[in-house]
Amino acid sequence: MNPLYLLRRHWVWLAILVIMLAAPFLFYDWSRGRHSGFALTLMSEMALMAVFALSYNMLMGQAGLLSFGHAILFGIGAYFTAHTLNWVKANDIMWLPAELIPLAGGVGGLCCGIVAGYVATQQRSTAFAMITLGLGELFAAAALMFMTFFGGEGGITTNRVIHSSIFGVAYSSAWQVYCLLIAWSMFAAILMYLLTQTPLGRIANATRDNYERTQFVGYNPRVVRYWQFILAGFFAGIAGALYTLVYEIVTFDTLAAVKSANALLAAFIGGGGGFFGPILGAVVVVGLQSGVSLFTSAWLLYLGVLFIVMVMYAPGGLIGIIGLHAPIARMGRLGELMVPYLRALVPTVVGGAGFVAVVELATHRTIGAAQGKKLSLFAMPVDSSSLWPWAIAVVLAVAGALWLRAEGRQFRLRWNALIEDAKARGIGV
Amino acid sequence: MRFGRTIISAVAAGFVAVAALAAQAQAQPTIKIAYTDPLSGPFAQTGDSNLKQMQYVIDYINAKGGALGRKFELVPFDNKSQPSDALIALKNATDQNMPFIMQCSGSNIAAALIEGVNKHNDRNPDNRIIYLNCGAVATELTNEQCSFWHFRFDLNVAQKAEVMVKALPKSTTKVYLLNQDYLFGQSVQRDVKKFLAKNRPDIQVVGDELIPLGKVQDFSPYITKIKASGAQALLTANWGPDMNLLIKAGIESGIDLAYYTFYAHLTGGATAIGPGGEGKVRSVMSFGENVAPAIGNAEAEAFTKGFRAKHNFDFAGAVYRTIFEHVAAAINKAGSVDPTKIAFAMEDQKMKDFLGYDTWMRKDDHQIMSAYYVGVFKKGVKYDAEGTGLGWEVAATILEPDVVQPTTCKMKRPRS
Amino acid sequence: MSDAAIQLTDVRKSFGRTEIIRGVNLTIPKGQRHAIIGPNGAGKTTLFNLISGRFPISSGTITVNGRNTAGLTPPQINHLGLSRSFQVTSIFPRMTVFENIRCGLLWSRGYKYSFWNLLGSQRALNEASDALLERLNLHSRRNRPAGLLSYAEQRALEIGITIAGGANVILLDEPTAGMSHSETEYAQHLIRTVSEGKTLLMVEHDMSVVFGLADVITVLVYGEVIASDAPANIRSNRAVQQAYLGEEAA
Amino acid sequence: MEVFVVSLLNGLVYGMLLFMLASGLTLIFSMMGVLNFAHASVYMLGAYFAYTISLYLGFWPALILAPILCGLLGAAIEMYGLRQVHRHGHIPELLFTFGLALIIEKVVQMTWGMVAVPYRIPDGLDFSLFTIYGTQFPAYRAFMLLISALMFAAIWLGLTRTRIGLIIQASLTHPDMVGALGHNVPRVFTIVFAAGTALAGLAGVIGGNYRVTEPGMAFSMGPIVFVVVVFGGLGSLTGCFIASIIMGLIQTFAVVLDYSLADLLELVGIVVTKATPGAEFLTVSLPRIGALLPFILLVLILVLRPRGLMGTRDT
Repeated sequence: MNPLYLLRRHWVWLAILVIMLAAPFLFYDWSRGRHSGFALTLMSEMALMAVFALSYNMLMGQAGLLSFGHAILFGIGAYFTAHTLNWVKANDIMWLPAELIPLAGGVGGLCCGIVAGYVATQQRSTAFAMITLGLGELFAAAALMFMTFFGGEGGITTNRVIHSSIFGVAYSSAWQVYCLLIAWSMFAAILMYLLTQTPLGRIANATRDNYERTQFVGYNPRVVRYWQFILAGFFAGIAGALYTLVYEIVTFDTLAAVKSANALLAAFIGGGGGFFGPILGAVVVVGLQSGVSLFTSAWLLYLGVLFIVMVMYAPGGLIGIIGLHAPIARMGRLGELMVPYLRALVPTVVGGAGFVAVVELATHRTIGAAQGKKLSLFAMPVDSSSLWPWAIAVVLAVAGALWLRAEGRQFRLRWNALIEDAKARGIGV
Repeated sequence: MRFGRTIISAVAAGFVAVAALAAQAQAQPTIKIAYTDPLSGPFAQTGDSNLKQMQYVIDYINAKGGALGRKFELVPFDNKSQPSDALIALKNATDQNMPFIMQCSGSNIAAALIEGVNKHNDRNPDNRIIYLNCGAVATELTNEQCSFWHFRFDLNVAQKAEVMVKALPKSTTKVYLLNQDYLFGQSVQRDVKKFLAKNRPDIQVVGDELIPLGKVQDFSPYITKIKASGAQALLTANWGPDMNLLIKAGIESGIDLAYYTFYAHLTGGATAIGPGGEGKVRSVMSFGENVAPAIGNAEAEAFTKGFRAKHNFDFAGAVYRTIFEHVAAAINKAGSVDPTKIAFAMEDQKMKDFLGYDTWMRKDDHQIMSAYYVGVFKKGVKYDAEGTGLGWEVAATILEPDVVQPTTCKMKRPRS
Repeated sequence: MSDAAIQLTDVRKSFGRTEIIRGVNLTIPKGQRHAIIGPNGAGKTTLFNLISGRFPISSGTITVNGRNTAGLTPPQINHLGLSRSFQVTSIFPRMTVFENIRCGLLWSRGYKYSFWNLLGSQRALNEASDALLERLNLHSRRNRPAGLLSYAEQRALEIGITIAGGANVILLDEPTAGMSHSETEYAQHLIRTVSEGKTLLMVEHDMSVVFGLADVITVLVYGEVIASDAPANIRSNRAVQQAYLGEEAA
Repeated sequence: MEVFVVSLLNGLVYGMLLFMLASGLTLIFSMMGVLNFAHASVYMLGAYFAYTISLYLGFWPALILAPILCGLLGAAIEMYGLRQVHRHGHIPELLFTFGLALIIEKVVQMTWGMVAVPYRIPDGLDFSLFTIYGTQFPAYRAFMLLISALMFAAIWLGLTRTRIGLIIQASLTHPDMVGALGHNVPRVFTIVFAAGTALAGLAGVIGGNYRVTEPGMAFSMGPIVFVVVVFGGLGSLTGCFIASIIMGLIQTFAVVLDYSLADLLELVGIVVTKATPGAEFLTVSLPRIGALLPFILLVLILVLRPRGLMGTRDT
């Protein structure tokens, strides 16, 4: 195979790799000559969440199984890794290179998948979801109660610097760990991608589409679910291991409901239908949680609004939106959407600014002012107790919304015309 | 086809981020203190009320000149009760070369921060940071896990347990323990028993219960059990709903019981307990607004009154004043904002707190020794709590020498 | 005994108190094309569900290729060499047509639950899938999601999935239901070719299909077999006429 | 005996409170298949609404008005939100309600502050009804029992005696059939959702002052309600009722029965010491895990019987 062909076929992977390697340098502190620890940690979090969300999507997107307890696999993987690291460190074990430590997490997740999966995969659909909810609560509660393995509230602390690296790297700096993380998350993601191309992966799709029919082509859906759960456990465990490497502490929070919810959100916002959706989703969710929360305490509200809007207008997730453009792009007429997009963007910005301003004014009035914060919106200091900012914000929000509605209609006409055209030319939708 | 709106909604999401970016504060030569606690979600209340009080204290300290002529600036980070997010906040703080990070709520997060700070300071000797602990109380943190970079300004579980035991009246002979089933609750359980055996061998522990954290919705069965045991006092370190519901259930059933708590005086407690708790609920606290009038310290009273006037809410954050005064003094003594120098300066630093009581930052384990109080929930106090008409009257004051306990800490200090 | 593909002995099935299948005895020899007809509610589909293991039987025995199916799950019965289609189209709507067919093939090619084989490089498997698509005349739709096919195409796909695994006993539940005349003719042709050399059991309402395809016809009325014979004899069977005309005249 | 009787009463009261919350969710979940994560949030809203209304009009008007407000809100949510999402399937619906829960929580924090509000039991009900073995039984508990019993009766009559009730009942067991019979399914859905949220609101009015009205109250009640609904079985109000009572009683009695697996093993002659492998696990006593029993039961019942206790169809 010639390299050009490989590039054409696998450009997405290459693009992801390049972005992951290059992105930290956007935040590089040239004056001090060091990486931004925050940016590196945030990107590490994105990478490991992407692995976790992909693993989640092995159940949700690919096998149609909604899980509320996926974090138990993640958490157990993380604890396994922490214990392994401590064991390696305590006994100076040299035959286990630092680079292979995440495998311990994978094994942990796998074991947990074998046990928890055996119970959960007895059922499908809502019953499955509810069993995972119950298991999730039980594991989280157990993690607080049993000190020996889970270390209680303080969790298990560990040190990733174990000096058994094949490459002689200490992994003390965030950048070194980030590189290891890139390697492992790429490796895990590619493996998960390949899994979708195997008989098990396809049959998992089949049980998602039509669970009954699968039985009559010779497959036991329960076995399919079980295998899929175990394998998802392996990858969730690896994600957990990466978590341990980044933070060097594992607490019960790693297997609590919030973590499970995050995986669900990432997978859904990114889009469970395609393979790459959850990666995108993880980036967005982590960005919102750790990025936007720096600036406003109302980030949960924004997150809520984002869900509602996404669910109502883009149930296919971000990847779904991109996918909708495929037929138009194939016709080579994507350019024709440029102007409508720009026209829609203006009222979006206006309305969005209004909405954000209203929310921020309100939070500042009720919470922020008392905390002694000075409110400034869009780099302008604003007095939330006077009437004007409110009036402007409300007007912006309402006007933006109305304008957007009108513009949306126009946009839809244009869009539908293009899609019709694509259909007429026989380009699959 | 709702495609237009779809795109737009996605754009809007990105937009929030950008808009918020613009709202970032501008840099000034202040001494920045990162503060991380939950500021959103179900536990946001903790972070919110802490933040208000810290800000009030910082304004006061700054008005008096700050340290080395520089003012303090508080930079809040929301950690959503997640250790990982607290560590991200730590990275953020070190990126901006902030000399301090402060955290109050949750020993899981505190443990993560101690480890995180230790490793960071080890690996980046040119960019160190001090962790000021304003309320994570697990005993381990200044014993097995003690760190040179960690300074705790609240008493630890064992100390609080001893204070609680000392506050038990002579007439009490039967007590019941009920705690949350995790490290914190378990260590309270262990320590209270230890100090009961040591200080009050006459007291019999008639019941000893652990409950899953935040899972119990109805406490009446526990009350029934407590009643059956014949206990006179209930000793609990529960917090949040686990404490509120427990006390409510007890009061409602009308059993004759005294409640000894660690956290009833914190925000939300008074409202939840309500007038039914009159004279029954006691709390081990680092400060109460009625302390100053009780000892006739007008200046301190004015200080707390100022907060009330500003926020129309109670002030409980004397510990923040102690923290910032210690920090300011240490910076002045070190003559620089180099965290290593400040940390050395802070060791064994002795100061009077604003009430005039001694405080001592012990060198051995970086645990503060300060006066502690036991308050009883009563009508007719000078300053009521949360507008309920009832407030915390000082029932006992335990001074600094009496809270000192031995430590197992083997502190590792940096060479420079 | 051993040359019977399917044998039903006094099979009964009740839902609650209602007995739907009341003691059916039926032997279908290997290689036979066998049709079951009967008025609505006669229990034809239920009988299919019993044979294929979708529901457990209340009493009696069913053997498939000589093996008693009692206690076996549908996939296990499938592994005995029996495959079925559904009255209401049952395909994998979000997967492509090609993948639908390939799913039908996987088990019989021994892939089981393997997650170490990449399907893209299984040449024999993919070629077999493509060959079947050609036979089904669906090759032009190869990469479409199956849910977007026309109804007749979905029916053809359904048959394709059913026969893909190479089962030698095939159960088709109203394969031509809802089709136009020309589509029916094509389907009939398709069924004839794919069932060559295999045992075929089908439920069908279109009498032209039934009489065009079947070697033997069984008439089921209210859960009982009232006749089972060659098409010509069925046509002249008095009981059958009564059941049909009696019902339809009324 | 004394402990037994008191525990029985406690368990009943708690079970009935659970039932108040769960009954609305059973309606919504069974009929629409919506895993409504915002249900507990509406419960919280009910409590806050009642608090505000009772400041101006007193408790009794709040008892009527707050559930109505919640019901109207529910109707609006269904008509302008859920209905659009419905066609995308259950996971989007779930996320919709999840987003809603986040928004409601933040709005509550912004409107009423982050601290608990002093929503108190009305003076008329703040007395002890009777004393049993020295423990007072507050009148408000009796009132709660009464309200929830009335609620159960009202739902029951509504479902069996009214036309719309019969349609709803039919759709609980056979959701697909109702549309086929020519009924206006969207409207039935709206009514059910509104009724379900109104019930949650009512539970909030009653539970808010019995417990504590604070922004975290939705978060703490959320999971247990799901457990009750699924345990009871979809489509069965009776199942939901029985499940609520069972959950109430089990948790109550678990507190009283101070036994562990180690005690059980001792009966057969195995003595568990600290050195025994898994001692930490074996010595966990029943009261310690009492509050976790519902989740254990949930997992067990779903594994063995996916339709729940009295469900009419598989979960």
